[in-house]
Amino acid sequence: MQIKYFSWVKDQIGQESENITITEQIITVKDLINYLKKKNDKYAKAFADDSVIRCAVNMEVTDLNHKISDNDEIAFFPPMTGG
Amino acid sequence: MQIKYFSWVKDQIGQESENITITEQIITVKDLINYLKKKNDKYAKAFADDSVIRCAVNMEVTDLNHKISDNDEIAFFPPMTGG
Amino acid sequence: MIKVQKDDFDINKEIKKITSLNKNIGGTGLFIGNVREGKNSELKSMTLEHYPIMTERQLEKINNEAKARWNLIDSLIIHRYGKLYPGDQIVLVATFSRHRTDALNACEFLIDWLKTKAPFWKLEESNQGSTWVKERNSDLDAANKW
Amino acid sequence: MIKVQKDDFDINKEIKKITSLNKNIGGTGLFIGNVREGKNSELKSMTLEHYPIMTERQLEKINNEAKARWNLIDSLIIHRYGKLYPGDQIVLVATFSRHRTDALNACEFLIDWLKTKAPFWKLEESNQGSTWVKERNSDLDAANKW
Repeated sequence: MQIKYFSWVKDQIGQESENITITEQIITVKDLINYLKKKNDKYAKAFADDSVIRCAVNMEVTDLNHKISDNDEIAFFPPMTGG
Repeated sequence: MQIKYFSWVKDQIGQESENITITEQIITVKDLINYLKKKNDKYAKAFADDSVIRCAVNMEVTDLNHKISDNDEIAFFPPMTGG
Repeated sequence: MIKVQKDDFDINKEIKKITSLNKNIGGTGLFIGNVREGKNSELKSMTLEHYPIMTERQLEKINNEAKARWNLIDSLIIHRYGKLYPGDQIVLVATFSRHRTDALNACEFLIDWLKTKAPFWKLEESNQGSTWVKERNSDLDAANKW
Repeated sequence: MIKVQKDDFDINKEIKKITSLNKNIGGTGLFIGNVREGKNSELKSMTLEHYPIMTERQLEKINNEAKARWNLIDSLIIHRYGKLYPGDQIVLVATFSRHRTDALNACEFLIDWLKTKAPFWKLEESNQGSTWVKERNSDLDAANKW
């Protein structure tokens, strides 16, 4: 599973992207977040408040209940500030 | 009294501007129109329908009841189409 | 600033002249009007007549009204007169503000008011002859909404 | 057309490329966003991060939405990324239509949606350090009004 991070989510986690192989069962984006939060303090801090995290699955903005699979590209970022 | 004409009002009257000295009593723009209409057919035709005539006195848009005097510059034209 | 001129204008240069002077301009709203060719390419040219001096005064008034209603850092109206051809630029309205809402609203207001309050008259020239462009009710409605 | 690029752009050239191709464009609506220096000239630079490929796709979607809602002959979005300085151009939105109402409404819609739906994040750099720009409620409201 390819994961990308942007803006302060990237800063806090300390990397732009990573490839992870997941052993436990992950169905939704929310499950992935919970899985990541257990990895270490950086993740725990970055994902401490779900409400400020936005997510895209295969470059489509989705909510945290979206179902994901191993081939998906998941991205986490704060609200977008374009324009 | 300096009078200017624009657009089709100018075309119908056949000149851009004229200086007229008025002998009879003229108080408002409307009086001036009535005076001009008596001059000849061109004027009569140009001013046949008041409702399509707009007017400026000293470069300020006014209505036909506006009072005018000998030193004023009066302009007659159809509705403006700027932009 | 108000410019009533025969010559064409370079949008980029006109905008840069103003934005380069003030680094707190966050949003610029712009409208550019061009001469349309018409459905069957019937329009050959368009002659814009205007009322010199009154034109500048009216544009200044309209511009001041925009400045009174919105927070603008600057604004610019360029309006051409004379003989123009399909595709030619007729008018530029530009509004400069810290934030986009003021810029965009003021820009729309300016072009709406220009349509019915700036002393220009358009003569359309085609193979069928010449016709003065008539006032449009939709333009009156647009001007009255402000 | 969508362009996501590091380089600056020339407003005049970009507009002319489109208006020169279609002589039935009567009105062009434009919005240009610039980097603001801030109240006390505190901003030194701003770095725009984005999500490559997704950015282009999102802008394309937003652009298609505008084309579906208004009668546009064409439209153009240029969005820069990378390190920018006070006064620099960030974004250009241009909408081309027969009549001004479609152009102006579509232009406002596009910039409103870009603000909250285009995957860009802005890092403001000042003497006090770097801060990621926060989402503004007024931008959310503006996007939701359409």
